[in-house]
Amino acid sequence: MSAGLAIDAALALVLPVLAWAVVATPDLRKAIVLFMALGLVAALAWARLAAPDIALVEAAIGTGVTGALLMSCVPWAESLTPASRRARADLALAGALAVVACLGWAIRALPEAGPGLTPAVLGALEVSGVEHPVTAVLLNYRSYDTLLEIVVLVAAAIGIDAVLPDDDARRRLAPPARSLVGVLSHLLVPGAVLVAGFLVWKGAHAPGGAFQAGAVLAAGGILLLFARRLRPVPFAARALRGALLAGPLLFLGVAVAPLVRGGRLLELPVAWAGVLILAIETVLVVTIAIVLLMFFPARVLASSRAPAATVEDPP
Amino acid sequence: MTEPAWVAGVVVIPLVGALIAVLAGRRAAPIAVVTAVGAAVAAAALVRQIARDGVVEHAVGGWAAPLGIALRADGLSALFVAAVAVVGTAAIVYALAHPGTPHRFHAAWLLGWAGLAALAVSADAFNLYVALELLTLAGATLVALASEAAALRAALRYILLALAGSLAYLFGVVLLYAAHATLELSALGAAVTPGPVTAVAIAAMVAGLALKSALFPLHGWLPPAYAGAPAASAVVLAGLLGKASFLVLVRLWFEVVPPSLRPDAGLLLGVLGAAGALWGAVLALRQTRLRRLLAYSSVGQLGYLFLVFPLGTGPALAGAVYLVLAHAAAKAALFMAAGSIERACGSDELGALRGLAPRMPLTFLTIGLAGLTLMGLPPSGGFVAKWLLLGASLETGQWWWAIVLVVGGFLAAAYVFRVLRLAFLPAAGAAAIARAPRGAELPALALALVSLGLGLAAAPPLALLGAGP
Amino acid sequence: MSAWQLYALSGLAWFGVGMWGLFAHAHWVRKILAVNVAGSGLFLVLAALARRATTPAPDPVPHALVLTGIVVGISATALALSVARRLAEVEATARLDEDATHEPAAPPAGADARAGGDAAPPPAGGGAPP
Amino acid sequence: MTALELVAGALLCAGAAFFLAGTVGLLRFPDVYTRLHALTKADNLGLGLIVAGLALDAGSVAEALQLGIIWSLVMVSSSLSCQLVARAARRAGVAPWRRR
Amino acid sequence: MAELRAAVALFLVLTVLVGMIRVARGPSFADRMLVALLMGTTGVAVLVLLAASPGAGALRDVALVLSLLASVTVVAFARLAASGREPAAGPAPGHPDAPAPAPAAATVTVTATVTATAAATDATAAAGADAAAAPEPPP
Repeated sequence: MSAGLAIDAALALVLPVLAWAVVATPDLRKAIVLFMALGLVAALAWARLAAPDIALVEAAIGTGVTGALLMSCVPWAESLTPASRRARADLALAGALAVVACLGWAIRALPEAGPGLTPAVLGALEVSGVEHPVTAVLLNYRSYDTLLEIVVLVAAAIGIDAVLPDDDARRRLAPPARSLVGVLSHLLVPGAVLVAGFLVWKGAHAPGGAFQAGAVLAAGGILLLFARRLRPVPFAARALRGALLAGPLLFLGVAVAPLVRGGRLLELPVAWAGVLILAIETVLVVTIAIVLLMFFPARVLASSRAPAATVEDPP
Repeated sequence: MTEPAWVAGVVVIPLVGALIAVLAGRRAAPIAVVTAVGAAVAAAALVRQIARDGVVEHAVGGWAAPLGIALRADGLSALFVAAVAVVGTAAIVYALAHPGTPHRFHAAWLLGWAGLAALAVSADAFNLYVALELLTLAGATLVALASEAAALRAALRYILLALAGSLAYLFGVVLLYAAHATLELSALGAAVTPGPVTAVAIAAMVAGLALKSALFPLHGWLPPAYAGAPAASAVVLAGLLGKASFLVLVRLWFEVVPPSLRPDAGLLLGVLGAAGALWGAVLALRQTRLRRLLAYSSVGQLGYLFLVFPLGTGPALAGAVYLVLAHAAAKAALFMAAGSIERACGSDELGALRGLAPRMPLTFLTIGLAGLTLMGLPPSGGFVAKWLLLGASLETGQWWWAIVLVVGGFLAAAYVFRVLRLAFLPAAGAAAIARAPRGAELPALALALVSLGLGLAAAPPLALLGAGP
Repeated sequence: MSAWQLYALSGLAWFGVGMWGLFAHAHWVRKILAVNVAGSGLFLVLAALARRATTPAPDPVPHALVLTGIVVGISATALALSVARRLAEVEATARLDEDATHEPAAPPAGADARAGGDAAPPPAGGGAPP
Repeated sequence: MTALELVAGALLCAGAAFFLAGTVGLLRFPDVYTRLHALTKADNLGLGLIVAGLALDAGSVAEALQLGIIWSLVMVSSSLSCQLVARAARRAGVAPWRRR
Repeated sequence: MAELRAAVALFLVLTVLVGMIRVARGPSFADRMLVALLMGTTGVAVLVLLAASPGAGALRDVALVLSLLASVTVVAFARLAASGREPAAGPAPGHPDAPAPAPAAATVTVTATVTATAAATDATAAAGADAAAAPEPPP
């Protein structure tokens, strides 16, 4: 397996160098592209570390949402006055090196082989309602973490709406027009919807689940947003907020139901565990997709280039 | 019928309320009031249950500790949840009465409320990380509701430093999990053995939480955030959200940190706390704006809380927790008063306070009563807390902390009286001021009286903390 | 030097670079990018430590923790970028108000006229525009 | 090494060669537009060959079909991306290279 | 066969790293975006190669997702980030055949772009954004 170890060595060496390149380049545009590269090399590292779930989320959220989110920063980033205090690069360097040295010393001192919680997870797998251990941990053993995490997403949605309200930006959106991105969205968006459904269904017995599916659906939505086929998320519309909150409210309903009968919070009945998890995941996909789409409010799209009506031919 | 699981109810009720408040959009106010009442009832029931049964455990999802997440409510969490309920309800009433509050305040604050409740009752290290992140986002949104550049910059600095703190805390959790394959706090406490992994993990977690709770010298982000935020946001930020990281640190310190590590690390935290207490008070004296004065006062009061680490458990812990409760009520009342003053005369410059007392009697009565807790004068709750801390420092022979407490008390008296003196001077010109709405002044007075009541009726809460006289 | 230690130390270096970037730069967007980078580095360390498990498949619990961490990270990053964008808008409007007050004489034609026709700068005082 | 594996191996190597061509083109070509050709055409074909090589000894037909889907999606997105980047460069004023 | 797959995967990872030079040298933002394209295609290839080994079938789904979403960043680049004019347009200045640099008329200052978005004027702003962004044809 020397080639395998060589790949590991190459990836392990490149990651910190790429990270340093992302952080050190003064030009934001170069930093964004390097950040995308870092995301992809990280996906390969997750693949080598036998963590397909994380590779899937890294690919879905990294290339799908984070890239577009950072691109939306380019137009206004330069005009932002820097933080007041002058940057203390040397002090930060000394501090970072000290922190890394201590943490490295601790990691080296960790015992070589630890079984971790694998036996416990696999032991209780058949009553968890799903076959894939990571989904069992996410939506049954530690589902309280996932519930709070969905609330964190809703908190981000409220914050973005509070900071970048729609008010009049919605009127300044360019009207839909035939464009290259329109063609692209025609071809890719149906695929994205299919893959999202596939990922949710697959989550029960193989890597997949609500987050990956939500991110893929959101990426399809982003394509439609830029192709002017889809209007930006109208957070003011109650129906939209209802769709956004359906996921968390259903999750809370399932969580509270056992309390009424004297059971414990989020205690899924064994017979219904699989069905309940699938139902929660399916509704959560909508919530996650809506929140990820809210990262591109009307203001961001109003400043984007209107689709060119005609193809400019060079002189 | 068995007692309903109040330890879960305390978290679920604000969560449901927050989500429905988001759904309600502009008409979130009535939802917020109903949720506040429901959560207050749940908090009262939890306090009663803890007083009767002692510690209450709740394995979420029915899974035992290493696999599932354990909720645990003891005296500390019950009292903090009760404080969140009292100050939170008053904040919502104040927000309704204070016309300048944006309508999104209610949803953001209810999410923060749920985060605080989740944090108070959780006994799982990673779950605490997610609760802290929820508080970071809710707090940043509360600051960013004001659309001035200064508030937005403060919100950005708040998010970034909170994220850095959370990552440091998470690194400690990762190391502890890698070494002991469990995330449950008491199990970690039992399994932890002094060694490089434990030392570095604890150092990372303590540093992260110290940054998040604005311990000196990492307090730079706090004053602009509290001064820039809208009035109602500043109330809940200063009163409650600022204390969350300290509570996690206390739980970590007394449940996970091995006793052999506590003396020297405790000394470091004590020294930084003492420096913060004095530095905060000195800077508060030199501020020209009321809200920044109160923000630096918060940095100072937090310094006293950190004295619990060198002083150890028993009365010192009860004193620190009591100071958290008393300070929550008092500082929230002071920020409400500051908001009313700002509303009345357009700016919170101390100069504008001249001769204001006769025209805003209730507000300055509130400032006086709440000031008692800051100064630690009897009969306020602050006095009881500082008395316990003083007793502990003398008992354990570390008399120098007592000096810090006394000097700090004098400095606090200095900046409180500075405000009151200005208000009672004869007014230079009869500046026309808009009457602060009565509804905004009553919750402030109520909270000031609560901080006073904590001093008078100290026995039951202290019994709950297991340090009753 | 087994594979997991390789990745663990690589993730640690990545985390260190991110933390350095956060405190070394003065520009807001670069700080947000640096925090994101640091978070990813920490998750690589967590996944690498999970790979130590003696069982054939790595330990699933850290994988779930990393998934939760990535979603929390992207939420915080998106909020931070939105606040930064709003700050850029508020600062740009403030800068324009200064320009507008400095040459009130002949209304400059072209872009300034359109800029001059701006809505009034966001109302002062605590409330965000309703 | 059965004949099938030999062919598959050859396809993989050919694919790798095309990827190499794409990267060399990316570095050596004078301007954006020619580099785009190197990237979207050569790499695409390289991926096609690798997918073909893997499909030959794929475990099941479904696996081979999935590989085919992946390749067709990459073809769609890279051809249209090529257009988008070229037009964006054109608008940003990147002048095409001309031999003097 | 497994050894060959791993070798080709390693080779592709190396080509990606070599491709990074374009990010450093590439004069215009579009040049740097090329690396994102390179990333997408090569990433899918490496993932598909790694997926062929036993027990790693899930990586094919990662490749599927990556192939689907690779173009989202490029679309975002075209729509959002490409409006700024390039300072030194054209091939690398050092290249012998580099034409005289196009007139560096920075027509669109970033401040104007931001105020265009913040401006609450009606439809004119959309037209305004177009007028401001349309470049004059290079010589």
